[in-house]
Amino acid sequence: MADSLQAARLLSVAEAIREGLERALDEIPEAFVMGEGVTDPKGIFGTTTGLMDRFGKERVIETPISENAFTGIAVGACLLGQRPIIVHQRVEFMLLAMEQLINNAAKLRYLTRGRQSVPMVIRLVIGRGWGQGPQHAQSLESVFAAIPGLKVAMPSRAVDARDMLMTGIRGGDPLVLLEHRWLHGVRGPVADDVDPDVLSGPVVRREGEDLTLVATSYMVLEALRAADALAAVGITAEVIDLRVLRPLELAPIGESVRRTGRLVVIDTGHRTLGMGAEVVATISERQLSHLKAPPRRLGLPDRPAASARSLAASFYPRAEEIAREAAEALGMDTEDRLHVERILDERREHRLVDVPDPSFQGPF
Amino acid sequence: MADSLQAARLLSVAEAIREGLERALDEIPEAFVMGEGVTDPKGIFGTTTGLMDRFGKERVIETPISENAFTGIAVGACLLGQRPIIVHQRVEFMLLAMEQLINNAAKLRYLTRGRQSVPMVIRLVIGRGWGQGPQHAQSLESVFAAIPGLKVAMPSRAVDARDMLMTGIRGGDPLVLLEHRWLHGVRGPVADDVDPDVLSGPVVRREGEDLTLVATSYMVLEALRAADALAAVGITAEVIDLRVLRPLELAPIGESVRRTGRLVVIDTGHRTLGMGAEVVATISERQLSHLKAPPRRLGLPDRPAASARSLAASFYPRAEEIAREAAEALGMDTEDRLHVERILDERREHRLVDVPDPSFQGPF
Amino acid sequence: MAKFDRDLAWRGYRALVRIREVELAIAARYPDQEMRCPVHLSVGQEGVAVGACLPLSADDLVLAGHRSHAQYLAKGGDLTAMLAEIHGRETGCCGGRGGSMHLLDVEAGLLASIPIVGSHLPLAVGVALARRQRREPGVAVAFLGDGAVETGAFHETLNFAALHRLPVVFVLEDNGYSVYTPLAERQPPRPLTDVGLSHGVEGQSVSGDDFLEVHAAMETALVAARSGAGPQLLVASTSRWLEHCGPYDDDHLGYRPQGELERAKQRCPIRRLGDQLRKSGELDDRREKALYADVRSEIDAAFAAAFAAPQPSAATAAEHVYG
Amino acid sequence: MAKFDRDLAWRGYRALVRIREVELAIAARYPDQEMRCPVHLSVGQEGVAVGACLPLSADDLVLAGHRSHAQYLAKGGDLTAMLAEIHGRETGCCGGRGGSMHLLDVEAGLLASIPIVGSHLPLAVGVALARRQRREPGVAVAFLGDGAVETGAFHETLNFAALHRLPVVFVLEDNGYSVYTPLAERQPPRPLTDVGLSHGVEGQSVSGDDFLEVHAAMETALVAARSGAGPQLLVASTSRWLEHCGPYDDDHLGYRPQGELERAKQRCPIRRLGDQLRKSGELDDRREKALYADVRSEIDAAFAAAFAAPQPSAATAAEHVYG
Ligand SMILES: Cc1ncc(C[n+]2csc(CCOP(=O)(O)OP(=O)(O)O)c2C)c(N)n1
Ligand SMILES: Cc1ncc(C[n+]2csc(CCOP(=O)(O)OP(=O)(O)O)c2C)c(N)n1
Ligand SMILES: [Mg+2]
Ligand SMILES: [Mg+2]
Repeated sequence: MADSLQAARLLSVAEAIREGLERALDEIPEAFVMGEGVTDPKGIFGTTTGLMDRFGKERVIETPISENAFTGIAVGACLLGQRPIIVHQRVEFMLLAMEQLINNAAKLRYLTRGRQSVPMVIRLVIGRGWGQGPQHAQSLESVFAAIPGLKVAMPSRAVDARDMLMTGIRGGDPLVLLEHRWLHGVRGPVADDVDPDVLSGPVVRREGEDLTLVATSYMVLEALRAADALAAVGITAEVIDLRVLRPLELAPIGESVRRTGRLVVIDTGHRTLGMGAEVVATISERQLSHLKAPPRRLGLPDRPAASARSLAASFYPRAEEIAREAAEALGMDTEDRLHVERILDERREHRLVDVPDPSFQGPF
Repeated sequence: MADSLQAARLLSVAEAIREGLERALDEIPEAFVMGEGVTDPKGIFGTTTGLMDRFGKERVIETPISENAFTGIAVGACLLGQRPIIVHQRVEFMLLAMEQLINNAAKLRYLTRGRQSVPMVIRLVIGRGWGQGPQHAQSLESVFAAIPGLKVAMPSRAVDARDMLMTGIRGGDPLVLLEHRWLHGVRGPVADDVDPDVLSGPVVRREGEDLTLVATSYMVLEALRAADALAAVGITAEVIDLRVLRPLELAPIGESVRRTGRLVVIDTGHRTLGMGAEVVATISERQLSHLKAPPRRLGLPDRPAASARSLAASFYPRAEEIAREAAEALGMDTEDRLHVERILDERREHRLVDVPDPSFQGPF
Repeated sequence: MAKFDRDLAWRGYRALVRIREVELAIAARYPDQEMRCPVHLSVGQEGVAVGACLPLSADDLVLAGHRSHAQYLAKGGDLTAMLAEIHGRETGCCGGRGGSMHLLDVEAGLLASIPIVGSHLPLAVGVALARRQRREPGVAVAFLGDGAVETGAFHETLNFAALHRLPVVFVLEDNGYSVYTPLAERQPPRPLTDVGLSHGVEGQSVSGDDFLEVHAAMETALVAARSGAGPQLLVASTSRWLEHCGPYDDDHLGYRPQGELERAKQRCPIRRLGDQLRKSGELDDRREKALYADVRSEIDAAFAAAFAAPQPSAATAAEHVYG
Repeated sequence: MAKFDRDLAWRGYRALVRIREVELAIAARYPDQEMRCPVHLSVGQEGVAVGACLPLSADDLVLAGHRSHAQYLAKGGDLTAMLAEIHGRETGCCGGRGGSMHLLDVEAGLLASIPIVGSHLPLAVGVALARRQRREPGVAVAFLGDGAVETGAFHETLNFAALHRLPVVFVLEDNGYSVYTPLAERQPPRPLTDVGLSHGVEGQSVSGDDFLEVHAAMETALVAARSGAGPQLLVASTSRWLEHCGPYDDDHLGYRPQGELERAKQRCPIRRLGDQLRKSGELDDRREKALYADVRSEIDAAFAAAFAAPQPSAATAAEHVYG
């Protein structure tokens, strides 16, 4: 796998998703794409660009502003063997379709003892920055992950995004794919072959011995930054990308903690009742005796996302806060802490808090 | 408090809720009740009986089957100072109104810096038993509790149900009140005075030194049964009724675990990402050194609720399973375990698994 | 007025009587507490389900709501599998997972019954969309009550179906009530066919007590839907005779105006069609007696088989959550 | 045709010009990246907001969607507070918590702007319900786009409002697009007023480019709503001149038929009313110049004040989650 990635093309997450959609439409006659904006000139952040021209209106379906109905229509199409990929441009729009998702999509397989299934992918985009405000910047992954019968995944890199999409649509279950808006522009190597195990569980993104950092989605990038800085003072942090939130496979995290004895989980969504709660609870149940320090969690605080950028800095955990939690878990001395802080400060290059990188100019 | 309860009337949870509604309508001119069935002859399991006759159609409003709209209409009425109490006869119907709840009700206070508020109560009934099946028996409390800006409470006894309702509607925040269908018929003492602290946090329902059992809603009753049986072998279990799921106040549980060193949390809803995850995670973070044994959780397994009663027994945790977890946490010997099991067996009196007690004859 | 088709009328009559007798048998035995799930009986409303389902071909697929016994049987469902489902048995059409509120049977062409009002309507349109995408014949038929008209799901779905001119027929069973609440307390006064107009869909209004009228209107709707004219709406007036959920008469509760139920029973779809059949010479006392005997012995046997079937084993409880 | 009311026309003209100039100023300055939130500009659509808001009294309350700058100003909102909000300042009408997509100001009578399409419609009906329950005067006015017609929320809400004959006016701004998608690709062909009929509500169709026509229709609707005739629907055709979200022209993307935008600009509500005013002698070059100078200096001052205002302090970030 590592080898094939070496030789691979560099794609942004958005490009990788677009490739996944195109390949799915190509390979699977039952697959179709549906959502508000899938035929737009801007193509859902570039992820659907050109698909309509190639596959036509019957397989790339623009929809009315009817999230509940078209989610249910996708479920209905599954009953005859179709494999829809739908997209809502913000997680919040999906809140209109929770009934279809939770009551129908998640339960029809069980109800029919597997005679029917709902092999659909539901792409949801997590907003952040550029003043999105309270109703356009929620993440809510643990809400989806709380529902048996759904699969829920959050890619942190291009290849996973494509492979989750393609594995999901080839599979037999409804997959909620949460795409972070700040990752769409992030590039990474993408091999030709699809990794069929991408939905099987977490992956170690960086090896380490002193501490285990578990993160999802965009927070994996912040965790890797923190791990980089920690390395400067001789701390090796293992960084695990949780990837699949349901079904949740925590054995690799357990193994890591058995070695490191220290755990910090960083959520993309809210800290309270976030994925970190389940991870920390499970690890505490299973590995209590291996914990050398209390486990720790980071995530969004218990309030809505405000629009003003001056309120964003204290809302989103960054590498700095991750390093600080790590320092607590490790009982690092003051000198080392300051050193790590300085490194992160320098590397941040005065980036603005409400945009992912200087090329991101909004408004979306 | 204990004294006033001694002298109090015995009411069922349904009767207590009805009393709370009547008093709220009486005392608060801005209060009104709205929902499908609030003027029905059966009065939402008896909780709204007679209210329309007394307060008229403008304050007891029957609604079309439009959960999303009337939830939003209630939010809108709050903007002018009204205090609606709405009800959905199953948690599942609320899934149609998640957008209004999560985007509007939970965020308008923050958005307006407190100039506007949404002082409404959303009553949701958790179905169980009598073959309700996959779409009429979900609990989902942790989904609601994951949302900042909401308050979420689950009463386990009549007086709390009434007082949560009345405190909620007098307050300044949207309160999701989850009523378990199997509790509606359960009687308990109800004092005249409303306890204004009922939404402040958990309450110890039985004191003990060997182990802390934390439960919500109907599971509090099962936990108390388990504690009873454990007492027969000399184990004293502290039983804490979590009561308020958001904002979550875990200090009393921390204090208890500091004494007992052992924790079992029993969820009414699913175990994975249930309230137990947050409780166990927080206690592990804060009290790691006090834990004498790994914390444990019980809750519904990761599958839908089937209709057939033969599938119900393995779905809902009972006092038996709670006692078994307690035994594990305590490292109890086989003889004691068998003794506890026997007691529980006897006390269960061959109750059927799909009804709360012999007077419950369904269909609802 | 079309010529009286004796054969069709007889088939309709047989189906009406059979469904009525099944529902009455469920009502009679429900107090035994062996059918341990909520049941929404169709007594009084059979004319709509039978009239709308008899013209269907095997390619046509039905989706229904909480009140779906009549649809299941009219569409050719397996009576024993239905009763077994209501009894929570492994041999039920959902293996006991769903109960009465989730009757569904792919073989019979009842693709879903969903007890969340309005929730099956998008599914039905998804089925119609899939039929078109797969170049398969067949119309999706969605049954709904007058209450479902109040759901946003219905309107969003109708708009989508009309926009894409999908082959779907909405059969609206207007029994005038949602649980205990009459239509006038839930919707402003206007003909229910206006709801179709809102989405550019012309509708037909029929008496659901008149099997032949429903049948004829359904044939018209099916021809239109098959020919690409887009979604069709059939509004059928009908009456529910028993309580909303459960086996009993509940007229004593007083939520209906006095005499309404009695008048409704005068319009009984079975009696109406029976009278026509008698007039035409197709039905006489002997044949009627034979029919009832036949139906009842089938029902008794089905109940016996359902009751005797095994309950689902707890060992299988965790199966089929994921594929 | 009613007599030309010069005073009304002048007030309308002033409001139209002011809103247009504010929006153009936002568009011009947006690339400076000091307004760091999504903005949905109203350029081209001002006729509807101004025509519908000028007849309102202080008791009447407005609720809007994502495109609400024009409504906020037409309803008497505070320009500086609006620009401060878009700049993410503590002095913004939401203290910077909401940004452009959540303009709201209780004093101004804009009770909410909600960027989830259709989500504010139930709120508006809740406001109308509360007015009735509290025996207070005042109508709730809900602005919505042609896209919101596709939401279930709209239909559920209209049904409820019609059932209870609540004092609410729905002002439907039909600009023919939802983002890049034209109406014909989202809804079947039929007049949008038919949507009202579905819920027993008669509607009026007006040209949103004609301030006086909108104003007159709104007065009619308000009289009806106030007199207990129930919800009113106003369908106003209009055109969005700039991109859906953001400051730029996007005609080069080719999602509109060629010439459509140019033709729309010919129907400019400002030019139209200006011509009428000139013909009546109420407007000449001098007065027009003075008006623009006046408006522009107000706008410059407001931008300066908004820019100079403090950003919300991080110390207050956690306030007001609960009461
Ligand atoms: C979304 C939703 N809200 C409420 C209910 C409770 N409920 C079950 S059946 C029913 C009445 C439905 O009325 P109608 O559609 O006319 O069908 P009918 O029962 O008359 O056949 C209601 C309100 C539900 N199942 N789903
Ligand atoms: C429920 C929901 N779905 C999708 C969106 C994304 N969105 C924002 S504005 C818009 C178009 C709305 O069109 P219309 O109602 O006609 O208003 P207009 O923008 O034309 O003024 C869409 C789809 C949203 N905000 N909310
Ligand atoms: Mg009905
Ligand atoms: Mg529009």
